[in-house]
Amino acid sequence: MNTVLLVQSLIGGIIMGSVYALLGVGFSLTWGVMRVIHISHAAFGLIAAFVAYGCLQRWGIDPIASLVFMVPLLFCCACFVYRFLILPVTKAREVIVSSMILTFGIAIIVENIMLLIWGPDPRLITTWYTSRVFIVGPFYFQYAPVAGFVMAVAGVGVIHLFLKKTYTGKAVRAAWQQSDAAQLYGVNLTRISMITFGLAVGSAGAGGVGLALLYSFEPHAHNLWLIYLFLVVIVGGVGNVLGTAAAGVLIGIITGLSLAFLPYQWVNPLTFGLLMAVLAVRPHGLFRSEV
Amino acid sequence: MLAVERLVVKYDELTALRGVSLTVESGALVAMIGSNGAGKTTLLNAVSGLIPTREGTISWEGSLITGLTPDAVCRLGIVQAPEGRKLFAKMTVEENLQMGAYSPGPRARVAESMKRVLELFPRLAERRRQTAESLSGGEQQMLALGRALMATPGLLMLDEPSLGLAPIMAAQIFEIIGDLNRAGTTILLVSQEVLQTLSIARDGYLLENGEITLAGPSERLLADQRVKKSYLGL
Amino acid sequence: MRRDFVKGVLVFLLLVGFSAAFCLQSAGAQEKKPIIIGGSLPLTGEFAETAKWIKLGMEYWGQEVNKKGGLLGRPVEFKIYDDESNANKAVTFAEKAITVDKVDLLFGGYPGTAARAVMPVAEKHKYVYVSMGGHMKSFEQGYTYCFGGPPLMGEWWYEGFFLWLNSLPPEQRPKRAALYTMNNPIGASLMSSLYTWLKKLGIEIVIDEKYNLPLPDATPLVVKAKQMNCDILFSNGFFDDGVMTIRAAKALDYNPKAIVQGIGSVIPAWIKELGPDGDYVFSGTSLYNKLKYPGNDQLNAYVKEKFNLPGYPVYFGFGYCWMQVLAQGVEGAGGLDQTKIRDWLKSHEVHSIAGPMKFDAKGLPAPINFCTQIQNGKVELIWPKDQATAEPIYPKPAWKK
Amino acid sequence: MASVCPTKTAKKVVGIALLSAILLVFPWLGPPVYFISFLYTVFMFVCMASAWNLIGGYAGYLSFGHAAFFGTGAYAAAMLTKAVGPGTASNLLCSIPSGLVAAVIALVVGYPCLKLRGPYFAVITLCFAFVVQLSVQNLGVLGGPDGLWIKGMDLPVETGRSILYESMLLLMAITILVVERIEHSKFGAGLRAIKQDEEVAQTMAVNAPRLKMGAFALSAFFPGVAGGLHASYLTYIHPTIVFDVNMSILIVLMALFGGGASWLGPVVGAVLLSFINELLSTFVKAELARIIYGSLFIVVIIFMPNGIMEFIRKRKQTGSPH
Repeated sequence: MNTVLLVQSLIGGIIMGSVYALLGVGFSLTWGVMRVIHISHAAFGLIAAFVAYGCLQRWGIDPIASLVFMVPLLFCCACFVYRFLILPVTKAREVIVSSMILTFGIAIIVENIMLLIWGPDPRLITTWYTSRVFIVGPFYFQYAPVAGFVMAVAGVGVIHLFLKKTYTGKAVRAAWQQSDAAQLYGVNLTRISMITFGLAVGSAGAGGVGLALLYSFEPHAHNLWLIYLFLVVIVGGVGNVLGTAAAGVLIGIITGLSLAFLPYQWVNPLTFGLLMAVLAVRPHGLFRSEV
Repeated sequence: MLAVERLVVKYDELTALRGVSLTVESGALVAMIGSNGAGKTTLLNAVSGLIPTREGTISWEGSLITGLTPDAVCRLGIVQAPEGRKLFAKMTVEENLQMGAYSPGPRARVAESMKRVLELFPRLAERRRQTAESLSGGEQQMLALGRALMATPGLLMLDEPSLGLAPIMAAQIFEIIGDLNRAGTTILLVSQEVLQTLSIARDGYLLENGEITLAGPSERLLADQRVKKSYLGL
Repeated sequence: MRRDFVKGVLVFLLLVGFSAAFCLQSAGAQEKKPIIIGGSLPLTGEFAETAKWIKLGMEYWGQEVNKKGGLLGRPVEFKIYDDESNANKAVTFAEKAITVDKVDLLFGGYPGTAARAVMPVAEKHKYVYVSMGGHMKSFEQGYTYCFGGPPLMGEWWYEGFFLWLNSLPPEQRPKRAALYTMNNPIGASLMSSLYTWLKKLGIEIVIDEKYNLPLPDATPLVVKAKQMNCDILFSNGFFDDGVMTIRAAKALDYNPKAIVQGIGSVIPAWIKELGPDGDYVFSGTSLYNKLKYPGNDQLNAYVKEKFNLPGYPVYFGFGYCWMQVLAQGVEGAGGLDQTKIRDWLKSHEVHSIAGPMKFDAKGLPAPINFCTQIQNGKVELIWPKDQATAEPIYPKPAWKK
Repeated sequence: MASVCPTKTAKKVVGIALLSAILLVFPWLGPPVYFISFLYTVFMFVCMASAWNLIGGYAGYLSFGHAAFFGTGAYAAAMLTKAVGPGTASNLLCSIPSGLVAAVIALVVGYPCLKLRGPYFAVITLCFAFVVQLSVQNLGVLGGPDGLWIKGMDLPVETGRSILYESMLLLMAITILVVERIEHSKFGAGLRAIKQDEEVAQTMAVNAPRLKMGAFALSAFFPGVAGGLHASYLTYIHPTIVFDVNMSILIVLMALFGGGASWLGPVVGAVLLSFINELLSTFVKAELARIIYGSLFIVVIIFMPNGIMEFIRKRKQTGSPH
């Protein structure tokens, strides 16, 4: 067996999966807590990627550093979107369905606004650490993906801690598990939903920048991201932050393994097929929803 | 003092409350009895702001609170321990209690309240780190009560606190409720356990089909023929 | 329910009526009016990036023609629909252009799958269709109105590169090849020439893998190629997977003698985004901005002024060139009769920025075999010798760290 | 609903007859071919959205993989015509067994997939569509990455398009009829019960698994046939064309846009969205057209959260209280 190839594939796969998990965590939260399937989630992540690219080109700001203002910015943006678009819809009979159509519309708009602003050309983030590596034994670690991985771990960790340790985070969980009781003890549902949504979109910004460290991107790239997002979230169990992270790693491992052992053309069908199998056996994902 | 006047609540076209009036004096323990579907839970939810009212008013300490959102009502100190307990199932006992003190006022005193509640319910102290769903029925009810106490209620509304509990457990709960009241908490107690409820309450209301059909001191309710027949099986 | 139904019917009829009205309005084109050239391009969605350049190229051609007094004395005008990168839509829009707008000429679309779907439509409606085509297979379907002028022909793409490789002394040639190919029509059409040439040049194919897009990670590909000591890497992909492969190769310090990249390296973003890392990559092309044919300098000057690019992007040239070929057909035929245009194109030599072309029965010119290499952030032509703008840099220098 | 006013029934019958007559003769009046083709695609989408509504609208199982059945139909028809020998009749007829192939595949994948609920079902069907698309792209027998060219139908453009138009019209009519019948049958009631509450439905002697399988297979059959016809229409098929994810999503949007509660919703949704999209592409600059298209979903959902038809019904109820 070719160990080097295997390990190298796994490294790549796990990094990829965890960055998708970072993008997916917020998606999972909005879905779990608010019953809103936010189709434009990845599109907001893509905005962050474009802005980070712009900041890097113009002012030389590191993409990860640019998150310092990007996340709050996206947070505010999301609050507006929530207040004026999502909130009216949450009164519909079938929130999941109507929110899906609504946010599908938002995704189309966001994509085409990006197309108008930035044009259709693909972008690639190049920083001082792009293509730099550190070598551990026979294994190569590229700085940029590793940075994405670290960011993913940190991001998921922060969200996890927020939910577990802060009062607001606990309120988010409480509102999801028992919205009536949460209200009875002083939780303002609208406010909590707005915070959740803002936080989710903010983390999507981090996820988008993470993916931009790994891949090139163009205004339509969010469609592809969204598909992986769905996979990570569903396998991880909707609303389960750590589950999402684990699912990301799992999908990464599957991809890595199949890249190492299979003809490449069967990697994608196999990944999707295996996930189908996972879902068929465990209908609610590998990990139960548990926030 | 809570005062409800001629309150009407409708679900779509179904009328649940048809002009209910009641008062809960400060420091009192008022019982609200009635059969299933009489509208007891609806009344509490209307007071808490969970469901909209059609007509009538609700006031608290002299000011109108009709139409406030549940969290605003809670901030005024009106706290409901809802029917079926509605605990945060996947959160720990401790977190459930913390959530009880979510409003800014109680939150400032959270450590103090926590100590008090855990002293009151030593079982909860033992199980602080367990999830709420892993507790037994009685323990869950204690947690529900404890969570409500964490909110340092000015008025505590308890909806069927003994539902589904073994008789011994239920008796214990009623005892605690009585103690709480004696310690100064104003309580509106809703229950189908008519005898036990009325035995600890000073005043009582009988709610039937969305209307108050009988009101007065507990002894008078207990002595009433209708109550005896329909609710005590005598 | 019933009234819903009636209302539904009414709305439906209303809409039919509306569009019929629009149709009548637009169908009333008359003489002395401009020559309308119609069709669709994927202006939004997945392929928008390429379509943008094709559109600009076509429009520049129109601008030029109109400045010179138009085509057949009439100004030209484009009617471009957005097919949203959806081949189904490309088909309906082609039919719309032909039968509703009654366009005088049809322009060529993008990408290959859309072209494959539109070619039979053009054929059925007897409209001359000058485009990139959908590689050799699409020209083997017996269409007579379709021309590749010049085509984007996977089967020819690496011809120039191999001819140049063939000119090297055998001992300098690479010995072991790694082939990574995207699994789509472009990738598939590259394979036959790869197999024949590699065999002819005595290069052993050590790895031959296809992948479906999107490629999740390129590292394993490079690790494998490195482990197997492949000294030539064929990365037959688009931009996204292409840049990933190059970056992984740099990161893992994999230094084959040559890296050949398929389609991704021909768009301006390659140089702009990848910078020096994109250097030394070989690619094929059927069009190049420094060809010594008339018109190229002028296009380059325009692009330099307008977009600040050193030379026109290849798809800009394609858009321009297809129109150039079509216009010569029109002028040669002396009118807009499609069959006459076709017959003229089949029987005469056309001159374009891609050089002189003479179309065969399939609608194809003689195989085009330019080979390019990116050197110092510029695309240089290294084959054929008489057109070359630079000497190839071979073997590829080691990565600059 | 129970007591049907005779004049209204008459109106309805006349309306349907008139509409069918207009649609039937339309291609033979010599309109530009594009209109035949465009209406053909409208019919195709009406057919698919209606069929989708069986499982998505009535039973509440949102399938995001219906392009898989469409594509399967297209590929099956392509292979079948190759085997049988191409020709106008055989091309058209081959679309029927292609629909059956799609239905059988739906049964096979439906068995495990239909155990999943809500969004999980949506995602597993999406995955399924990808697996099929990528597998077809990988299988040389099916043309692999090159796709397939379909021969046959050597007719003048107008005739060929008209024949396909009529076939698709017929298919659409049958689909709508079947869906409408089902809506008012026990089968339909069972499906709606499943959507309301599957457990309760089970206890009310609704054989939920069997109903769901039936609905899923039927909802795959019609798109399969449509795909078979579409193969003859396109004459060149490729996995990225006939298994397009966007098509799956579009079908869902059309059905929900119109309202999934009744058979009319998907019809109205498909017709409206097709026309709006076409008008936008024609008259508005590309990106702007997309932006308006996106806003349309937002506006509709905010003001008519349960679809257009539901909105109209509600308005009518409040507008005319008797």
